[in-house]
Amino acid sequence: MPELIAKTALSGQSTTHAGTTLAEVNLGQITSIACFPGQMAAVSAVLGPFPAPNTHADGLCWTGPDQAFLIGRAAPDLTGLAATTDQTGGWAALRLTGPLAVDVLARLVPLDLRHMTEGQAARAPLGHMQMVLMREADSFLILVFRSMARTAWHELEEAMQMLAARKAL
Amino acid sequence: MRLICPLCGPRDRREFYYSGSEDYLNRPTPDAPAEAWDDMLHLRDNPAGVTRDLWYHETGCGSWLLVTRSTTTHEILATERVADRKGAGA
Amino acid sequence: MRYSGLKVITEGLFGNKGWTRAWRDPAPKAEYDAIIIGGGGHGLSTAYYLAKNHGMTNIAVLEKGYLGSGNIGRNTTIVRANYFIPGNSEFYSHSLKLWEGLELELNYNVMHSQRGQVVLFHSDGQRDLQIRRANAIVNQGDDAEIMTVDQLRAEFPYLDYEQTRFPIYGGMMQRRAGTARHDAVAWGYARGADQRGVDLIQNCEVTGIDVENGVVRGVQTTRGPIRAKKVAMIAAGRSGQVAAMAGMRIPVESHIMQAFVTEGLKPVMDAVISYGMGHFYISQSDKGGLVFGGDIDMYASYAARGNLPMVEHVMEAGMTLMPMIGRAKVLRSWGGIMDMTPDGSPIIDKTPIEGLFIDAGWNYGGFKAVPASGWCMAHLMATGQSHEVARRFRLDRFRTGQLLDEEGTGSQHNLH
Amino acid sequence: MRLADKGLIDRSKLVTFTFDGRSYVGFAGDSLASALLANGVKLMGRSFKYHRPRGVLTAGSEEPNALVEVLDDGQQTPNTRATVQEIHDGLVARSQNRWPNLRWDMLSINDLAAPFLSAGFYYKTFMWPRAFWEGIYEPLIRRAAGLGKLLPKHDTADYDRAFAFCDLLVIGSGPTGLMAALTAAKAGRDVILAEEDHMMGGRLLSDDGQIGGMASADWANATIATLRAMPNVRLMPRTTVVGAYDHGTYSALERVGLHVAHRPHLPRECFWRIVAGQTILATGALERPIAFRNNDRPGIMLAGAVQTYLNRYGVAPGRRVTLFANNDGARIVARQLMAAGVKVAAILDSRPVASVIEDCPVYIDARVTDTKGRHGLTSISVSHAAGSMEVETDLLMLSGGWNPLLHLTCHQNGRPVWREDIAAFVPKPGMIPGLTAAGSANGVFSTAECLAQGRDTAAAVLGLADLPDLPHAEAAPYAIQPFWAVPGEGRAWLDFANDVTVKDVKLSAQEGYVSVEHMKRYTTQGMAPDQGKNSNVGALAVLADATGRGIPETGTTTFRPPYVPVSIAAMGAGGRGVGFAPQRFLTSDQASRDRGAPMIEAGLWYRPSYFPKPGESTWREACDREVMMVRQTVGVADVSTLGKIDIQGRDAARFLDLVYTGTFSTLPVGRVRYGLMLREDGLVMDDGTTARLGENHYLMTTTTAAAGQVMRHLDFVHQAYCADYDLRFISVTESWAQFAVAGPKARQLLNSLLDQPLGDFPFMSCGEVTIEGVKARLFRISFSGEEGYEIAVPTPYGESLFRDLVARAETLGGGPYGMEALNVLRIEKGLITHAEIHGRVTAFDIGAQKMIATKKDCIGKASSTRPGLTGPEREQMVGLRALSDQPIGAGAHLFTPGDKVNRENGQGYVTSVCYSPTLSSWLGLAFLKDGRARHGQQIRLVDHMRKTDVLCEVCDPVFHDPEGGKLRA
Repeated sequence: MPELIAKTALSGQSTTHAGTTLAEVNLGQITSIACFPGQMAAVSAVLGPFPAPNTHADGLCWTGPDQAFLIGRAAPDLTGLAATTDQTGGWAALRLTGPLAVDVLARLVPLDLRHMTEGQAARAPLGHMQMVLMREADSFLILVFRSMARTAWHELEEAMQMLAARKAL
Repeated sequence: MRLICPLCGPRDRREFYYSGSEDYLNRPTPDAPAEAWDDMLHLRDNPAGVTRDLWYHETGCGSWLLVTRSTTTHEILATERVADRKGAGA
Repeated sequence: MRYSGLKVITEGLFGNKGWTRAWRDPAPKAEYDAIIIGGGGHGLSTAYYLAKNHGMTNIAVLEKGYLGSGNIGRNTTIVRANYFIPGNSEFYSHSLKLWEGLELELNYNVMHSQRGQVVLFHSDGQRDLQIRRANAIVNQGDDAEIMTVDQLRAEFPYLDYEQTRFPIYGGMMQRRAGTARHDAVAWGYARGADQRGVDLIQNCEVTGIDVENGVVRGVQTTRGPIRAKKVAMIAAGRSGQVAAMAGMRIPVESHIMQAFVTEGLKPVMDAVISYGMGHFYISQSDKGGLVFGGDIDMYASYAARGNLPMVEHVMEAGMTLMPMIGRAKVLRSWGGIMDMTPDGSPIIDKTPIEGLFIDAGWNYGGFKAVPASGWCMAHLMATGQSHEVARRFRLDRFRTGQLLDEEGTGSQHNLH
Repeated sequence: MRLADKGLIDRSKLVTFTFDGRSYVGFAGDSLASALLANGVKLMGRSFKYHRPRGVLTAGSEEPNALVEVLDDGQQTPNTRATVQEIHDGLVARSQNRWPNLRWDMLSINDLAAPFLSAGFYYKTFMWPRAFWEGIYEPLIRRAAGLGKLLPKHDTADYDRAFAFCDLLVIGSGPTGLMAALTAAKAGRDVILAEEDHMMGGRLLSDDGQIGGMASADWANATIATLRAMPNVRLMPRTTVVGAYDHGTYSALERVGLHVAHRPHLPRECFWRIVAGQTILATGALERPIAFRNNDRPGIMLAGAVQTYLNRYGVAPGRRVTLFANNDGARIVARQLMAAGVKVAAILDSRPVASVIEDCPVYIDARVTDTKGRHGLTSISVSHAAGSMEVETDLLMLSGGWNPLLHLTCHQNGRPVWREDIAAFVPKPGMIPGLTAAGSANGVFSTAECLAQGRDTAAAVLGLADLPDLPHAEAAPYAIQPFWAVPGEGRAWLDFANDVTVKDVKLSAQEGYVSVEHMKRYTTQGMAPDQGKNSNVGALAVLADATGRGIPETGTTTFRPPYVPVSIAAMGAGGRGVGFAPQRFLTSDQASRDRGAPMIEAGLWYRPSYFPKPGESTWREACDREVMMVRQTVGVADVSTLGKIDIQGRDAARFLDLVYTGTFSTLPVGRVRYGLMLREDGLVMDDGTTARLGENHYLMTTTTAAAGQVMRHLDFVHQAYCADYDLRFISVTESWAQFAVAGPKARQLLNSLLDQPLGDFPFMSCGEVTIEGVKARLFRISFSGEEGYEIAVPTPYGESLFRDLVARAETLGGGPYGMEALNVLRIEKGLITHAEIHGRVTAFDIGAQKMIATKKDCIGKASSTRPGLTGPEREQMVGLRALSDQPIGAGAHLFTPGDKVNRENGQGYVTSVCYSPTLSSWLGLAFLKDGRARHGQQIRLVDHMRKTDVLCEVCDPVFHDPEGGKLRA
């Protein structure tokens, strides 16, 4: 019989430079919830409050017009209310924590992240890639397309190394 | 250059794909004469001044935007989501 | 006055006091046989060939600024004939032949330098397309060759053959392609036209086109009305506005294209090199600056200046293709206003208004076309018939579907 | 000569460096120029055209003469300003644009030939004979031209790029900038203060004045310390703001690691994109020289630069100094030199009326008429109100007044205005929205006025009421009388770097190049590395004079980005090597590499080309084997790169009917249909299959190449034309790993794998299956012409499933196949890719005109009926079968046998070819004029590049199993 083994994109690797850590994390199930026209209230009734644009809370992250990712739990039946699509394997999740985190992202993300607070989220590019960005209490959570995980990792780590070298000046 | 996405806020031009004049929004009926399609697809006012054109927030939220702006100063005068236009579904 | 090496020496010996004006500064007359709106490369070459080939000398070129103030002085100076769509092929072939005799024709050194241009390809599919292009060029009677990676390594050892994101599979070389000194082309044609009696009128902006019963009568300008039976709109970058004066809506959108030049460097790059996986093409000028460019900025604009995302894209492409240029410093960037047509090919045609002609829509390829554009436009204006190498550059081809889409990106403005 | 007790250098830190192979010692804080001057080195460069010996003219990034090459870590940086480069231990610099050495440069012979090398001489000669241009003239010119040398070697150093945001960007940290930053910072605003120099303070560091009762430099340091301590302030030294772009976006170059020896990971430079709510331009002003005969010798410097060397670096660049000026300010420098014990031989003031207060010879109405000293100034000739004289001097200081440093304000094509009272251009408000010039950049020159304008401008643009007090400072008026050029014989330099003289500008006017742009382009004035910073105003004053116009009517040329030259590597940071574009890897990537498959780029993806077996020496052997394997047993290929779009909603079917030529509303659940998508211009955009997973649920596939374009298109059609539809779609390309399983034994393989064996599952079916309980999707579709399936599992299981599928296939005599075999299989079957649908092709051309449903509208339908897009003149897709064993190639052109080979006779071209092991023949897909009517005819295929000329038979594009029996088996 076949033996199907699930693997994340980067095997959960992590790296630390100048006290700042980048690590691949496994967020469990990710489901895209896209409310059909006029159904957002009904969806919220089942799922909990649908996140406002550019925010995330309670495992629900806004990802576009009328659309959010449900992260870390199974999607309830929303037939007729929303299009639900399994996105679990489509993304690699990277967590960036530490004093250089904001400066690292300032290399790759054209947003002012210094004032991004816990609960805020953004759809924005990471270098040349698409990204879902979430601000957590002490870290940034970065979702990129799984196939591009190695590039994202490489570019983030390069930024960390350059900033560490600069700090050592 | 920065555009203002009604959903995401002010964003760098690099996040957007440009598509051109708002003429594309005025799709003729299937039986319209060739001139109507020529007008929509090819002929342009191409103003040196205020124009309205279409941008796609490609590395952002995926909204198509209708932007009112100046082609001479690049000033942005207004931005709305194409889907939010009156009659967008018609 | 005739220019020559001997003249340079004799003038040098006597303090360079004897050089005379390159062209006159005439006041506009009340009427001409023909008026050309636009004193750029195409307008000046049209005037030159009207006078030279067709004996029409009672003509005026009206320029709102100074001669050559448009894209003729804001480009990356590349001259080539490597088009493959019938309709384009023969036109650029004709243009290159005119380039090859241009110094002697104009008695002005435009520094046309046939240093070769190589277009790199980076996949089997791109190779097949370049071979198709090269075969078309040879069928047209021009030169093209496919270079292997080994041949490229020998001639361009500084390209990154190992680390680059999209490996180099080979290149399509046209040895007769090259560069020229852009301003000199405008000045050479201006001087030649002036010597044949053409009035070159600077600081004279056309503010209206007079049309009566579907026939053109002349123009209104900031220096008064001027009558003419024939009027040519040759104002790329402003074609839409000029055509609007005649009540026309034309298939042109104006876009910005940026280009860049570095500080002077000792010779390091001989041919023109074009990258196949991003927008980047580069050559070294005789002064030593690396001259390079990319794609249009991708938004309608008349602002003649660009923005950073395209700047960065061009620099990234340069770095992945030839990281040797990393330490060259960009001295200046500029933005030209491109007349973009839906299919990327130009327009040389009559208009529905009798006596009114249009030469427009040069996209990003106008510089190399300057000689043939003038040649064919002059032919059209003088004879009323399209020149055989420009007969497909029709104004109405989008409505009829007779497209000339060299890039295959589509015959809609938004697909370029 | 280094003076004791002066300067802001760290005398406790000796720094050793070399210039042109000689070792020198300077102090930490020195620039290369200051350290060389301190060591008595005056000759630092050669000019561009005449190769004149040159010394340093300025003390900043505008330096036109002292350009050197800096060597580091096996690389070299040409055209480095000695005035900007900080010295560090181990710094190696050398002069450039000279041969064999700086003192004896062969090309200085050009200087003797100068009468023949006047402006534009090259436009008038070198034309005969024609062939000599590329062969002889041009190579000579090129070798003589150019400045520094680029090594033909990859620059592998680190460069950085970053974004920054602020409420207020202050550019320049002199009195104006410091006061502006302080005002905004104290009001709690988010401030970035950018300074080009490595020390902040601007001219306050060179000044000898007092602010608030302390030395200017001390006040600057105290203010900077205050700012540094504030969390809402970012100080950015070594950062030059170089470009002003739209909507408050500025580009800036930070020199991060150029002042230390090479270190791993330390970027050399960082290219910043700063987005500022408001910006204050506090860049100060640049002093301008005066033109007179031989005014370009080493030892002739701007007065303000000498002040900087004196006060900032503690260097006296001469022992016997003269000053030639047209304003009061410059005379302070002479007084400071005297105070420092340096002999001032003469002050030469061009003004007929000027004060005489210095304790040295002062001449009014004076002119310098000539100079002597080849490698260093020795004496000058002077005429003045009372006569003429020779003055021995080794340092002549020039001051022709000051130009506000307004370059950034012109980056959006705005034109500055001329102010007669200060004989200079000043910015006009609003030239760049959100940018306001203040202080000397705005034409005010006293320290007190600068401090006030810095504060008040910050208050005005930010709307602040609570303002800090202004410290007391010098408020001397600026008295100047324009003086541009001393008339007379000989060459008087305007543009030092490009060797443009007064005569050149006059010649330009004489020849009718009277527009300032014509003059610039004809003479090359302003096109050198300093972009005319030292020469523009002087040159246009000379042009104005020559053409009888005023300076305002003559106008200026346009300043364009960047303000100072910026390395390509910095602007393109991250782009080198694979950084140019993201790399996309399949889940099967490692498994394919483990099997030795060469991976090739397919868009951003990497896909296996073929899977070599022992004994196979060419790709063709592997490819032929893989093709036959699929035809005879079973093959496995990763097809996850195809775009996959999940479409749901009650209006999903309507939507698909709009975007596809065919009808999808009639597709039964559990079935798949081929779809053709047009652009609105009627040409083919893409093709693919779409499966109906449920009543209101479809899964669309796109080609790998067009996945992004199709998503954008669908979003547009939805949002623009049917935003009210009950419809949602999202890309699931990355969510599923999908594998083709094709061949007569495909079903056998699948049945060994699936939890439930396949029942009735005809061609073009789809359904859900499970593997070990993992939900999977199965599609019976084929890109090979064999019985084919594609099985999709959630991406995390992709690698594991691929390895398993391949192992099972091998037990059945099959195995994996790569892109090469995939391509052969589809050509044999006459299936198209973007080689065929290359953007110029219609449904008619590919024989799919019947796929445009007649009973409904679709995108592109109306345009596809344009007369030029149909008819026998169109090139239509056909198959080609070679009539010999000779290989054929894509890109060949087609001719009717017997016709002459030329463009006019062209009948079409070949888009795809393969050697078909199935049919033991070379096959091609081609576009041929009226091709469908020519099946059975012979056509001549000519490929000049591959040197092939063969006959082929025109046939239907479907070579293999034309009835499709195998598909439905």
